[in-house]
Amino acid sequence: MISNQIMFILFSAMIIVFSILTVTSRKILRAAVYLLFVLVSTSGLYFMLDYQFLAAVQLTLYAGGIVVLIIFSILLTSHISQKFEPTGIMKSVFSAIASIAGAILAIITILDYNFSATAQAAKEVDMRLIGNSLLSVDYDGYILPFEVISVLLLAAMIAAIVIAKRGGPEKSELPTLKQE
Amino acid sequence: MSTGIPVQYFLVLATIMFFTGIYGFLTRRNLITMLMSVELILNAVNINFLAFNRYLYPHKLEGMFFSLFIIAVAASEAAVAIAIVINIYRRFATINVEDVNEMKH
Amino acid sequence: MDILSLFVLIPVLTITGILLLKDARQVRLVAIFGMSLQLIMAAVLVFLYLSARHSGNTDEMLFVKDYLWFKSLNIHYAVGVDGISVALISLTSIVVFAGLFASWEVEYLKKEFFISLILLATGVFGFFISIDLFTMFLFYELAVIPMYLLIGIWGTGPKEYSAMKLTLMLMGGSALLLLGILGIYFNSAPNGGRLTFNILEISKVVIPISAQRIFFPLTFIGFGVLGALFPFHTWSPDGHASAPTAVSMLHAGVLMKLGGYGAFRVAIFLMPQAAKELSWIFIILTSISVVYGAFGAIAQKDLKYINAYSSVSHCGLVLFAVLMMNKTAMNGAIIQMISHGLMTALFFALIGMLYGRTHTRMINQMGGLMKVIPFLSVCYVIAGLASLGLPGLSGFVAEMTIFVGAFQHPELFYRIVTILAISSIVITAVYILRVIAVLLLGPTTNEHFEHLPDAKWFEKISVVTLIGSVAAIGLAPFWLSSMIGTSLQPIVDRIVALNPF
Amino acid sequence: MSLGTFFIMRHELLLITAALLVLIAEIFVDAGKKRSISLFSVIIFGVITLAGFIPSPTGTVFGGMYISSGTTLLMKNILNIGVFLVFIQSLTWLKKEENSEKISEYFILLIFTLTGMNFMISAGHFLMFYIGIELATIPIAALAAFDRYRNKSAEAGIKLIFSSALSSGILLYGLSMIYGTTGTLYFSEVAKLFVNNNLQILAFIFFFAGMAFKISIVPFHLWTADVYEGSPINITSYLSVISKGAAVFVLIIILYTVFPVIMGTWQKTIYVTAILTMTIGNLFAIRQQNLKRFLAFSSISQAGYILLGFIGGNQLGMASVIYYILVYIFSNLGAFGVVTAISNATGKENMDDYNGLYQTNPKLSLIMMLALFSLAGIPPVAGFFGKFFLFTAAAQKGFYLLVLIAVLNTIISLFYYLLVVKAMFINKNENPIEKFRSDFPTRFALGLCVAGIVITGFASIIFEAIKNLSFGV
Amino acid sequence: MINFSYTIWIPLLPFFMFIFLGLAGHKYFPKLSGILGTCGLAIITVLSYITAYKYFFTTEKVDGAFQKITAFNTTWLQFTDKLHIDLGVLLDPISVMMLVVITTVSLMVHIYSLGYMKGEKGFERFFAFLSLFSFSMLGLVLATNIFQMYIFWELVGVSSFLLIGFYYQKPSAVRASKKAFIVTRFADLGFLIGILILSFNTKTFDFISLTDPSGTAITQGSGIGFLGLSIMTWSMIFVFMGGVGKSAMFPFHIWLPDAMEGPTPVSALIHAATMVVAGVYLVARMFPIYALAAPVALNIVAYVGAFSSIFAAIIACTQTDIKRVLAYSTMSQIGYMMLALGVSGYGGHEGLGYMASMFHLFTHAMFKALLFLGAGAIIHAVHSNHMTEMGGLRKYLPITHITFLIACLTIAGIPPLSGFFSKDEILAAALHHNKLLFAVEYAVAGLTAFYMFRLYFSVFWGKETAYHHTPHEAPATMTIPLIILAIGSVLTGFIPFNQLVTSDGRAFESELELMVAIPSVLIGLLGIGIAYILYKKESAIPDKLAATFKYSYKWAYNKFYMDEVYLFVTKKIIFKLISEPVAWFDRNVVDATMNAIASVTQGVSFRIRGFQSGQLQKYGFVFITGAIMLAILFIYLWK
Repeated sequence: MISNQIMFILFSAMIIVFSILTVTSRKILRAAVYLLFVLVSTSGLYFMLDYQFLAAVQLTLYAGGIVVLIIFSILLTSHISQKFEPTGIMKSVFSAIASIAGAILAIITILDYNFSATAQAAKEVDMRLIGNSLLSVDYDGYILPFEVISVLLLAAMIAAIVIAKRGGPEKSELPTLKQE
Repeated sequence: MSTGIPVQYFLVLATIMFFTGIYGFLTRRNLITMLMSVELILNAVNINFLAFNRYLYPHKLEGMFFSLFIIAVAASEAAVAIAIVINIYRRFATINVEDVNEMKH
Repeated sequence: MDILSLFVLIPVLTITGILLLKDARQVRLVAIFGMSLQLIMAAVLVFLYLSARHSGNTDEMLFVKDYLWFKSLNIHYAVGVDGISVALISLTSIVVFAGLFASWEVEYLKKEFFISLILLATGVFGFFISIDLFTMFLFYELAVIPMYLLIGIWGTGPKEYSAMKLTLMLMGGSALLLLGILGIYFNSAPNGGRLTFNILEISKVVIPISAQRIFFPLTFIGFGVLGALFPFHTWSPDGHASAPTAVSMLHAGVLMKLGGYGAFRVAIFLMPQAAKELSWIFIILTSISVVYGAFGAIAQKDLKYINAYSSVSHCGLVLFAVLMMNKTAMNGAIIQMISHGLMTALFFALIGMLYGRTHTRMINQMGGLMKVIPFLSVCYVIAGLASLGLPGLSGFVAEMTIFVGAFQHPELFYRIVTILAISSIVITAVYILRVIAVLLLGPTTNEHFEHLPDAKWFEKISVVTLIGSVAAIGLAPFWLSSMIGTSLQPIVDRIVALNPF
Repeated sequence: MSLGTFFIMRHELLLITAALLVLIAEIFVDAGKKRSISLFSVIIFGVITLAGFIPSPTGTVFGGMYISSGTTLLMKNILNIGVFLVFIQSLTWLKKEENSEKISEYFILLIFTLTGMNFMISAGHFLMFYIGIELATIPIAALAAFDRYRNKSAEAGIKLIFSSALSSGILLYGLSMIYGTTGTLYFSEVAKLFVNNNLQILAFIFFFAGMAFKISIVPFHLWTADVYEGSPINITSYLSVISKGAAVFVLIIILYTVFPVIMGTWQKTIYVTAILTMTIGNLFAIRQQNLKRFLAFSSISQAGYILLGFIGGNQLGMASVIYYILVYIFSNLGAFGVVTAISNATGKENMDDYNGLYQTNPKLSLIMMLALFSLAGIPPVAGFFGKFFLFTAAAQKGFYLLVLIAVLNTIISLFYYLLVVKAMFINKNENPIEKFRSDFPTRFALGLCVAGIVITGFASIIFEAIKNLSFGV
Repeated sequence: MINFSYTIWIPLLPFFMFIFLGLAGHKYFPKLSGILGTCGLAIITVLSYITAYKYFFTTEKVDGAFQKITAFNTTWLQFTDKLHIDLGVLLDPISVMMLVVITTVSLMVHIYSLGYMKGEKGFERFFAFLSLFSFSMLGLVLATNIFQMYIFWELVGVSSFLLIGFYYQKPSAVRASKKAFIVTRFADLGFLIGILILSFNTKTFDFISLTDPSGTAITQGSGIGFLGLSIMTWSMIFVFMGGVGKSAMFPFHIWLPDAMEGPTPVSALIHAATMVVAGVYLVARMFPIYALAAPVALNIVAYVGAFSSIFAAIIACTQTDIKRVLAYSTMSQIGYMMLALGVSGYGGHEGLGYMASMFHLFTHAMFKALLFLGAGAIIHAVHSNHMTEMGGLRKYLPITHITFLIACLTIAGIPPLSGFFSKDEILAAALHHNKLLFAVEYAVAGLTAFYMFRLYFSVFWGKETAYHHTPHEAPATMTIPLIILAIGSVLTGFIPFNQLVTSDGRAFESELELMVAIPSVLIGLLGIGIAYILYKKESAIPDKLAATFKYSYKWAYNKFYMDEVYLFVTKKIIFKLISEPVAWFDRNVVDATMNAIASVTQGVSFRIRGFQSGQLQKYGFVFITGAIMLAILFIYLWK
């Protein structure tokens, strides 16, 4: 009970703090690392919620895949130690107002709502169930999305290739500075 | 494992994360950090789905599967986005989003 | 094939014919052939109509044909005519015919010019034969839009500005109109049953008064814009001034009549109660149009502006009369439409011909043309006299019918306003005579004008056709008046039945 | 699971097959003959388009994940026609040297996007819907950045992908709340379990924002102009017509079937956004010089008009929306076709360049005029009928004020459409665009568009067929 | 019953002549058209005389009264069941009398013009217009209903316009024609309004039913009131306004002197003998209503007539243009006729004024036409209008001299010439009715004699003027009409009008009232005597007199500045104060509003372009705020 709560508080504190650091840090690589921390903490929450499979996916795909992708791209496009100029003050203020307003709105609305747990028994989430559901063609079966997402992944692959592919008149390999 | 924690806690957490992500999206100048903010947003949504699934509708796995698919979609989206970002870098010699505004008005 | 659809079909075929022509020189021949055929058809229609009436056919509309078009909305392609439409169709054929001859010398993009012109005519013909609000509206917009190109391409002066202004304001009118039509449609079956766009069917029911109060003003203003209702008339001076001759003719002569006809056939016929209730507002506006247009014309120097303001005044009289809602005044309104159509077309034709010779439309730059080009000048005088309501020409018949009718209105307010409107005939005389005096009479001031050629044969055809019609109506108005009057009877009966005075 | 299931899903399956065929062709065709792939793809797609019209059983498969009905088939067929036209129009562009390496990718990605849209339309579950929407968006972002050598193209790509990421984030947040309040994501169940509470309204608004992004409804439209301008022109036409059309279809289906309970709320939402969309779109369009950008804003305002068909929640509304999309496909593709042809021939895309076009290229000018008139809703072309039905649908439910605002907006839109007409027909130009003759595919596509613009309106049978397949709330 | 249906040809023949000459004359027979026109007119003159004879002497009277005979009637334009414009021919004493007057004078003028207009450019046009005028005037007098009268009323107006502006290249002629048309048009507006009010209440246009003394129009018409006067009075005042305009009564007289810019035969025909008396005819036509239902209006007629007559007579004394003198004289004489009508009653001897008015109308037509034609002959001879450039013409123009003298004596009321009889009746009627009016008219009689003989002496006697070309007598085509009219002027006084033309159609007895006749002859002779002293020989007295009464003379010479008032009204008020502001308002307010809508739209469009900043994050910001705002709106504000 208490340990649950302590864990939750720990994870959520990490998530919130690192989230904020991710979006405020002026060093890009550090931001990426903070993001990693957020994602890892989130997977901790998933564990708490008994979704071990998803936690694993989160760790591998998100923390492992996407963050690595991001770091690679950072390396391609930025100097490691490069510091950002601070964001324009007006922009920060307005964005903050918008975000906080949105958050307050959402939180008020959520807290206003009476979530009532259903009486139905929880299913044991094991790999077999996940696999069966994923391949089921019946109600509550996910084979169709599963198939379609494969198309999506293929499309994304081709899309990324299209952009990376040579063709057309290249200006020069080394990018020139943008002309004002 | 999650007993003793009301579902609202998760939701509030997710909401804060979501809007932090939004804040990041709106303020970070670097396209890649903007992408990170998007990941925060998606992550927040995932927490929502899972919390709902666990607390309120545990008899089915819709929320969980949705999160799973979101992760997959996020991955492909990130891939394409990064490809375009790199293209931008080649074109504009910068990935500062504020400089990418040849077209306006 | 029914006879009425031919009125749409012949122009369409003419357009197709022009399109297919390889040789640009034959364009006007084809156009004139087509429109002469149309003129003959109009004569045939008048004959058929009168003989049908003579043989005792008392239907409200004759030659009705009805083809279901959009079943789910109950939209029909429905045509039919009564005496009013027949009269206006004849007017249109005459003006179009004269207009083609007046534009004989158009050379720039000749093919396109004639196509646009005939397209415009198609819209007008279609409008007059339609008895379905949807097709009516379709043809209405179809008639408006070629104006843009006609003025924009072949116009003079600030043509682009004028064309845009004209188009946008007229489309603004049609926007309101669309709303009005939809309102009518959705209230066309207050007692249950199928909604309909058909005017005749709608006229069999009574649109709820609450709906009438909303949609009558919309419809009336919608049509009123085209009928140059104050304060929505300002497209008219600029538009007319910039338009090429034939377009001014068609526009002032025919297109502006769509406004009056629509206001009468749709707004008042279908929603007589609201019309009666709200008529005082529009009576005030229209009488302002009448007097204001006339005063506005006095101060102008450009011939076309003078005529445009004069049209505002005369068309205001049409709407004014329609709103009086009795048979005589309405009869006068229709005759005024025809009369004004003919004589304003005549005016614009003559102005175009003068402009072609003198290259100016400013009256203070001209003078003494009577001596140089007597034919055109005499015609101009005749047009002017028709415009100021000389007996024996059509203007008199129309105005007197309107005034007598309007003065029969039982309420004193309306009669007093009528007297105000009547005073416009003096103002009209002032500006018409001023123009005639400055333009035609007196010594020839400009030596360049000494050797101007008088009318060419095609110009003569154009002008004589119109003058002949003006004089024919002016000398023998009884047949026209009775043809219109018979058709007005059911309309007035309906109005009176719903509005016991 | 049977063969029938496949037949029910034949649109999507055929599309995926076609994409794979193109992929295989790409592998087996020699490097020098890559251009033949485009013809091959177009032919395959033509066949698919025709096959789409074969009558077929409808039904719900995969336990409610996938719903096929007469309406969805109709929508898919309409999209197929549009895509077919886009494909033909892009043939000339693909012949360019710089594109020779990427022909098959172009086709594959577009076909995949279309597949995504089809899944979106047929979705019976929000997961399918979500994946469909992503499949319909992500590849397009890559296509927007297709011209790698152009800065603007890259910019378009980045703007599209990031905007879409943001919008799908918001959409997902909304979906999560729908899930949280109803416990299900199946359309049929959500419809039953939805009640009108605050959280659900919030969820709906967020969901709507995500969809509105796709349709470019104000204030979620800002990406539109930049992306349209920067993208290769055929992608722009695809985005403005197919992408938007699909989103419209999906939104109307979802509003009608999933959210009938909160109809009051979405009517108000649409009321507000429709007015904003029409007005803002028009106000921005007035000033545009670049024709692609111009058409972008025009398409925004068109979206506003389309919303008028939504608002009544009536059968007529859906019919008019579907019909309008069909008309819009022909009209907008007609306009884009002309812009494409001129851009391909001369590289000019500015309105000033069009001055005096009629003198040199009368046919193109006429087609452009016809298309623009159709967009403006001028008779006798189809746009007039389309707009009329939209307004009728809104008026049927008594939204007269909205219709009034809409018709007043059509006047503004007429103004800027006429500006183009003016440029082509009235303005004089010292050196107008030279006379050129387009190649066969361009002419063929334009011919189809013109035929569509003219016939769709007069042939009432088309509208009646659509009406019969539509449904109300 | 005698068949009068042929009378329809009396107006129609000139009409066809007009069409014929107007369309074909110019091209095919410019020279012949004068003869053709004259022949046509001769035919209808004969027809008119036959008609007059048949009407007055062979038609049976019913109940001792001449009947109103509708010889022809056809519906021309149907307004409502009861209101319709008919075109037809109504014969009654006054219309038959007018037929005679018009055809006679017109024929004379036609013949005269053959000589006078010879060689003028537009010779055929002149005759076409004359035919048009004859047609209109005949249609007017023969009208069966008031609307027909209005139609022809307008038509005579336009023929007058065309004929005044005959020399269309002369700016003064153009101005005059314009002025004549507009002024009368303005008056006609009143006529039309009068007709409308009348018809609204009586539901008929028809003269026979309108003027039936026991008809509903008259018996019920005086009931309904508006602003203290009965509706019928209002309508009659408005109708009279038309008459004022056409007959050049004060204050609408200003067009008449200017109208002398037209060719002199035209002045004789239109602006002396026929058209200008249309107002008198109109009042006479509506007389039963005036007398029985609208006495206030009838009083107005009397006072307007009296004032105009003295007003014009005073001005006439100072003018030097002979045609203008004659024009004012016309105005003065018409004032007489109006006054006579105004002081008349209905029926029997009460109707003396009515009879006198008609009588004077008849005689005036003869002698005034004679005066004008004589003036024409003078002008023809000396090529000038101004008395100052004439003198001693009696030697050169003997026939003109004699006929002119006869005319002058006639108008001065010297017995036994016709003017004496008719004027005497008028004075008698005035005396019985209103002493003040009688006094005015008595003074006018003296003034008339004075200014006519001033004219006569200045032109035919007076100083010997050196002429560039020796004046010579006009050709026979011009002198013959003079002689015929002179004979007419002498003889027409003996026509027994009290037997023929009376207010109720019944004859009554009237005798020469010596109490009136002798003083009037005396004052006539006095006027002649003064003129003789002042103008018989060249003398400085007139100038001295003029200098003595400088201001009054100046006012009179400048026609009491009525033209200036007219100019002020047209130029300053209508043009500057109304039209130009209206035009300005239209351009700068109404139109500007429309343009402002457009420019505001464009302005807004320009202002909001910042939204489309090209900044992705700003787009995102708008997106997010948009969504949040919508959510707040629909959750909290507009649920």
